[in-house]
Amino acid sequence: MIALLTRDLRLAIRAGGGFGLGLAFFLIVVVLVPFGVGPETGLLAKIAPGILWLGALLACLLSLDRIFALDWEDGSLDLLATSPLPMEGIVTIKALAHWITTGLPLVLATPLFGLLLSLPSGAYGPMILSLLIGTPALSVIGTFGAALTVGLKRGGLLLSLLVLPLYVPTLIFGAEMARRAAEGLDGTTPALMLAGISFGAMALLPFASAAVLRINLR
Amino acid sequence: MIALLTRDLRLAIRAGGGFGLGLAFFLIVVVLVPFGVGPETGLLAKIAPGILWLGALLACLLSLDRIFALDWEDGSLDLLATSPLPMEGIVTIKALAHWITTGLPLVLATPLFGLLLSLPSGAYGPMILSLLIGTPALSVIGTFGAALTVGLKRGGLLLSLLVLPLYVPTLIFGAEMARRAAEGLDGTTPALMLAGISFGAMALLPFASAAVLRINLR
Amino acid sequence: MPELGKYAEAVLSSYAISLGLIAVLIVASIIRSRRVKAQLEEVETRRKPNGQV
Amino acid sequence: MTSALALSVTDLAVARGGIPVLEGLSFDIAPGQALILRGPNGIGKTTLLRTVAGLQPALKGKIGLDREAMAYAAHADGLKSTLTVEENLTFWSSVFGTGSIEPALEGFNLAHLRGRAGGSLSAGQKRRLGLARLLVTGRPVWVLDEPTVSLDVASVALFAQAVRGHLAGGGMALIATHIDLGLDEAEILDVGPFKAKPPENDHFDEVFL
Amino acid sequence: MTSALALSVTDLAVARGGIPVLEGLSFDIAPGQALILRGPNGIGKTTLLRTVAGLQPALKGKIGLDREAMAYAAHADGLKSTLTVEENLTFWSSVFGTGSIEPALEGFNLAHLRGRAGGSLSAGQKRRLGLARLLVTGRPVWVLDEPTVSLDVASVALFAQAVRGHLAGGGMALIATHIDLGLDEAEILDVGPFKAKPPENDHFDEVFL
Amino acid sequence: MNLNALWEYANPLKFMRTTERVLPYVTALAVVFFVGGLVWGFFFTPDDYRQGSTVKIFYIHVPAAMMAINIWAMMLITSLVWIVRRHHVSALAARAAAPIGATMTLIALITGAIWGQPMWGTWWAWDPRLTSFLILFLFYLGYMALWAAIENDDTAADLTSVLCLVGSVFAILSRYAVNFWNQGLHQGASLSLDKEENVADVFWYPALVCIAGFMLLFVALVIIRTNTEIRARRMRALLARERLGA
Ligand code: HEM
Ligand SMILES: Nc1ncnc2c1ncn2[C@@H]1O[C@H](COP(=O)(O)OP(=O)(O)OP(=O)(O)O)[C@@H](O)[C@H]1O
Ligand SMILES: Nc1ncnc2c1ncn2[C@@H]1O[C@H](COP(=O)(O)OP(=O)(O)OP(=O)(O)O)[C@@H](O)[C@H]1O
Ligand SMILES: [Mg+2]
Ligand SMILES: [Mg+2]
Repeated sequence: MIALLTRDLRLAIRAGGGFGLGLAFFLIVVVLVPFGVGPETGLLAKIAPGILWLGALLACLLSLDRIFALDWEDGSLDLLATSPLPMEGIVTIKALAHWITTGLPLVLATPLFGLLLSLPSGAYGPMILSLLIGTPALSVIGTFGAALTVGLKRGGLLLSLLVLPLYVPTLIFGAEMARRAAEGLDGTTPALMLAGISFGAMALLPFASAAVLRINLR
Repeated sequence: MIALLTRDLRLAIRAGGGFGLGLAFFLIVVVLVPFGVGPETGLLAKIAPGILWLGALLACLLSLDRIFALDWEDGSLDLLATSPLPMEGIVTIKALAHWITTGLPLVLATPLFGLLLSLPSGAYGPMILSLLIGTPALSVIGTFGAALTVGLKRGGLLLSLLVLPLYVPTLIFGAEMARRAAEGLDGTTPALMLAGISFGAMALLPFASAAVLRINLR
Repeated sequence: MPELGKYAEAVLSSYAISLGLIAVLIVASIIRSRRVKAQLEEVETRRKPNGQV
Repeated sequence: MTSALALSVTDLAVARGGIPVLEGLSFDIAPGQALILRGPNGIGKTTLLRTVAGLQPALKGKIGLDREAMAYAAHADGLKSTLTVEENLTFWSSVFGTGSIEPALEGFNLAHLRGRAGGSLSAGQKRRLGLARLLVTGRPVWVLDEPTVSLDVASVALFAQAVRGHLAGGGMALIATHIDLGLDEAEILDVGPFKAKPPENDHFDEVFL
Repeated sequence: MTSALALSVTDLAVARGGIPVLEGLSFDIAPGQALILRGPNGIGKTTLLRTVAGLQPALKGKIGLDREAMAYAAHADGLKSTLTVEENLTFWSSVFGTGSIEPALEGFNLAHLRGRAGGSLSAGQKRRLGLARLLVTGRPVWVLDEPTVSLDVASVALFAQAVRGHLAGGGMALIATHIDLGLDEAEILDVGPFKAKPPENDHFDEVFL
Repeated sequence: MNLNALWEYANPLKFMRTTERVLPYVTALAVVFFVGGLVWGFFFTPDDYRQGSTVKIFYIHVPAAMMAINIWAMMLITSLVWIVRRHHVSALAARAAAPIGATMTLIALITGAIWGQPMWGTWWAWDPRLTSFLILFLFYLGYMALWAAIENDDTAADLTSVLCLVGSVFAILSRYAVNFWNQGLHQGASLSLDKEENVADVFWYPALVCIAGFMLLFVALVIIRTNTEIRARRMRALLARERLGA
């Protein structure tokens, strides 16, 4: 299992900066928003928590199809499936590797990007916390979607279509938690809900992903 | 050339609804924005032109790596390169196929999505016009980026990183044209600039893409 | 025809669109049903000249 | 690495894309024995091997050993082009929990390539690496689909030697091929006669097979 | 389809990944003639063929005909798995502006598979489709990299027959292979002796080669 | 009837024979209720004092909205049956129902939007109920796209069933999330037991007939479509065999 994790991380780094690219995409979304909506600070501050969450979500989404597709194409997935590793373990490790290469860097970079969007100063803590709780859910749900579409050649957009409705609750509670903080309100309820979703997804979805992957490898 | 176009369109359709999926992604971005920034109509109306443009841009972006990657992987691109078709023709056709499967449906769907974001009623015409002029530029520029990254395994995010800065001028003038219209101002200047960028890109970039592709195939 | 007042447009268009969509669904279902039935029949008889389901 | 059990397959039927392709297959492979499958293109050798390796369910029949005993190798070698030869092998050896990769590197003459990235190997070198993976699985049954594709004569000999070594250790091998492997002691099974016949009276219920 | 010109290659040096692999190669192929390349794995056959086909530049030397004359076929067949056999071939025939695809379908025994999706073919069937593509290119020089991989004996014979037909029409063929193609009349060139020697005094300028 | 006897109908042939026997009656009933309800609602009900003639949209909007949810529930059940008992008819019925469900969701959305224009002064508002319907529509789209994208029928059935299952959980979660996120303009449930909340009887009786009409229409359509799917499935299998056998 550890071997799989280190291999995946090593591959992500070798494939031209696995860590950097998710971040870069996040950065670019954040940068493009002012070009799109205009540069007024007040307006930007208002939409900042939402845009940061959206950017994180899209950056995650874009890297989802790497989770299994490469291993599928070169036959590694067949070989892994016949290996002694349990399928549940494989999908969990894959989700973890995705989170480490995508979710974690986003969380760490949020303070910087908040600056670009004039995020109110009190909101940094809750913003980061919400991403820290929420991004693991994004990775786990995304792994499920990737497992569903693994056999389909370039199922990238189908993957987005399947995964995005599944992302809705996470996005709502995450952005709500950050927004409430930005407006100085109490954000305990959305925080609890977000944590609930995140832990629920982490506990249950790997079984679904493993089942789906087994079917796809048949 | 026609054969290549029909083949690409056919592949897009067979690959599980090539037309529908770009649209679906656009729809989903548009749907997620309110979840992120909150449901107030006034706020949404203000950022609507920008978000629509951003959504179109991201939907284009996501489908860019399909332009050459599949043909590269299965060796078709090598074979096409040795075929009697000129490389400039190949990249132009590829860009055209991308626009037909992605840009055009987005343009057609904009009225609907404008509704979801409470786009002011006077802005529909200019919004659609701006996308109609601008999306071909997105496809042509994207084809250039795809040609640049074709050799790299899963260069998806690298592609985004390279292409997004190139998209900035198109985005700025396109969104500006739509935003001015939404605020009842005159939008001729950005419209002219947008048209200039678009035609310039269509006229010149295919040569760059063809050159880059030739180098990548070496 | 009942008097619909100032909302005539809204009411009539929602009826028209809804019934239209339902009609499209029904027609599409029936056409596909017929076509598939015919195709299956053809394949079935081709495989078994003596014919039985 | 040795296994006292033999691989016995009885009355197996396999399907691809929902359609039966081979049926009524029975064979036994005792420890130390190899069986070579032959048959024309498209008869269903790949399908059979995937079924035996546990990658797809059998339509009917029984496979004596379960998938935990099988090491499968096909055209797709599961090779990462950005990892070096050594890293590729080390990964598989730690997944399978076996020891050193040196014997595998030696056995397939890869030692001088150990630091090279997988993607920069020639077709035959890639193949050798794919086969070297078998040595680090430590599994008793090798299930191989056209293993010597792209190999030159010297490498085919290395392969034959590796198989012999595996058999000598009590292993088994099931190999589909169109060309000569230089394994004269192996038994040969032509799967041609086992081609699935179209069912005579296909009752409507069976349709979904 | 015929070309009066012969393919003559003089003093060719080819490189892969920036490193010279073969050098000093010269050979001529007259119309109606085939040349078979042999050599151990990793010697540089694939690199040579890609250079001759015009997919990568030569390091040194001259290739008599330009890439417009070449039809290249390698492991990657350029096959679309969602298109049918017929659609795949028709596409290439219209790209190359040649006529009917029927002879190609017949020549490689694909007629009964014409409506099947490319992705559902067996390894050998895919290969046959990849080779059938050569017949619709109408190009005089076939440049083939291990063309009979995965083919059964009958299909290898079909292939030999197709090559003979091509040669009889004045075509040429340059084929790299490790196994016997049944083309006894073809000349054979072992590229082993042409392995590039490490440059003796590596002057600073030459390092960038 | 013995419960086990019910599984008999999972046999495709038996299912087709039985359903095709009852289909004419169902269709006739569906036409009667559907047309009857709509005609009653459209021609023979008064205008609401507040909403004017727009109440007439109610007779389409509410049944469509209810069917949109019920059809998803039915797909969930048939998917579960497929996962547990692997009866092909069950999976195919779910596949057949999805486009109907999507159409119903679309109708609810469109009529709602048209209704919203005079009522709330806007075509679209991010009201929780509207929003959760939009998400439901996305689920339908994803579900159908997944079916369409996979070649092997059994694999497709397996995968879409799991998607339906996981999707249902997330749809419910979204529902709560959306409610939390925005309080909304839309009115509450009409079938609540609290009499005060309910719509006046004059409007309610024809609406009940309409709901019955929509349900019967769905049953008729699902029968037709399921049988089509069964035949198409058999045809694909036969053709594939033919290619192989010949
Ligand atoms: C896209 C927009 C809309 C959607 C998706 C939608 C959805 C629904 C749903 C699901 C129901 C059934 C509730 C139930 O019986 O439990 C319903 C009922 C109803 N809707 Fe809408 N609605 C939309 C817009 C509107 C608008 C704009 C109005 C106008 C004011 C409206 C008025 C009603 C009424 C009067 C009912 C029935 C009474 C009730 O259930 O309380 N809806 N709608
Ligand atoms: N999805 C599908 N639908 C119908 N037939 C299929 C499908 N997939 C594969 N087949 C057919 O199943 C048969 C068995 O294929 P398989 O790959 O097992 O053959 P093989 O014996 O390995 O051939 P080769 O020697 O060419 O590798 C082939 O005739 C193939 O065309
Ligand atoms: N990027 C690279 N860097 C260094 N060496 C490379 C690189 N790419 C390929 N090589 C080496 O170049 C040599 C020539 O490879 P090529 O594929 O041409 O061999 P080949 O004769 O076709 O072998 P085979 O019979 O195995 O197909 C090989 O030794 C290979 O390892
Ligand atoms: Mg095979
Ligand atoms: Mg080679």
